[in-house]
Amino acid sequence: MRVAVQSAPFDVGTEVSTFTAGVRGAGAVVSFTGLVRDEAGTLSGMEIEHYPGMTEKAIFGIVGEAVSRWSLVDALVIHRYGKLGPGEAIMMVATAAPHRGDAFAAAEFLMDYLKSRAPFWKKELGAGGEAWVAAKDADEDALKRW
Amino acid sequence: MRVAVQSAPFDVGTEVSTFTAGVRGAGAVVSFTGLVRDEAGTLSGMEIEHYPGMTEKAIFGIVGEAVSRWSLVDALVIHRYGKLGPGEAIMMVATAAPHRGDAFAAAEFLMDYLKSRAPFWKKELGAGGEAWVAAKDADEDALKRW
Amino acid sequence: MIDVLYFAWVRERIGLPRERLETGAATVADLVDELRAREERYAAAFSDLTSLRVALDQELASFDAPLAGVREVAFFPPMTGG
Amino acid sequence: MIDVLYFAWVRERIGLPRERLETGAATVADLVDELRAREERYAAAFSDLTSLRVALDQELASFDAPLAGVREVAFFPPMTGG
Repeated sequence: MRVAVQSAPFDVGTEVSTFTAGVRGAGAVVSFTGLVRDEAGTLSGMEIEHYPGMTEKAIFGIVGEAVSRWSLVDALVIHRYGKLGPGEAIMMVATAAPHRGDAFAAAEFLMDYLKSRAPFWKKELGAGGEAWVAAKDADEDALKRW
Repeated sequence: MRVAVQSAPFDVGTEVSTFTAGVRGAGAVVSFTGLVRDEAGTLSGMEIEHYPGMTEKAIFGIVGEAVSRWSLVDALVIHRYGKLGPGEAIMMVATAAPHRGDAFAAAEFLMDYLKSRAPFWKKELGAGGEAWVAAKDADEDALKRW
Repeated sequence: MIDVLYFAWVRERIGLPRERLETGAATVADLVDELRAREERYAAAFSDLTSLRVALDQELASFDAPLAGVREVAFFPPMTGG
Repeated sequence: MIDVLYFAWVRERIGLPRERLETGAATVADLVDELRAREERYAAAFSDLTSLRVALDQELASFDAPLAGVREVAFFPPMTGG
């Protein structure tokens, strides 16, 4: 299991490649990557604030919960903070399991919890100024299915 | 949209990287990779037979269905045939969408349909001989949720 | 004339991947009956239709589908891709 | 003495990321009342508690949680990670 909270960019392909190469006994690997959407050129970037210390703790807790619920061979979470440009990867999760059902469910679970329970706050930077991204009721509701 | 049915190995990291770099307007990229499980060293490999012509047609049909059901920016399917060693990637799908729900749902849908509706047949090669992999009822049942 | 294709263990049991046949069969089921009557290996391959699938011109079909106008019939076990 | 941290628009509204306070507050809600009474910018930041979350020693908590033994309190809007 690996959790990285970093300001440095990461290469999604390299991470997926390294993760996949390391999972002995897995039949299924799922990855999710969250990107800064390029809203028809209106967004000049994003700034992500986080709560050092609590962030790592919260993510380890979420990953531990996933490992206890599903039959996982491995799991990976990388999440950036600081300034990001349009199209850049904000974060990724990867899960490896003997069968696809577990890999998919664990990846979706991790994403739903990272959205609403890991202490990150996104601010959109645009031509018209900057604005904190509001939490969506749908994201909070997504937690209820687990 | 890209569909590749090939005997040549492919590099998961490179494919995810290229796919992710090309998806303008997406906020979410999901990838799934199916690997030859290394069953505690008992499996010497796998041989995959397919139905040339129908395979491509079936996969394009499945991808078309996914595109009509979810808001996708792009989708990719790569599936190998022929002989594969333990740990090798059998196939992958990738989906890109503005939001994560669509990317996850479309990737799971593609996987469920590829499992039971694309004309591939797996044979496990082991120390004790070879055996065709039997279709699972669970895989047929998985289609009912869509 | 119709092309008949066999895949996976159906191919192995019958002993060939494809053949060209002259048939007057009206439906897939009629064609299966003709094949079963030919030789023991066909009877063995087609002994349990619930474990078989059929495609007509590369589209999945049912065993009661008509063969009129069809150029290619394929028989195979349930698919195991992914 | 307790460390109080602010994040995102709470930090911006109050104008500082953290401060060290002497407080006799028994619960988070009591501490919020103390802060609101200090200055207008605090009153503004804490005007609607339903739009705020609180963590005690880096664990999410509720506003009626006791502060006994707590070293670090953090106030922030609902999280928007992922």
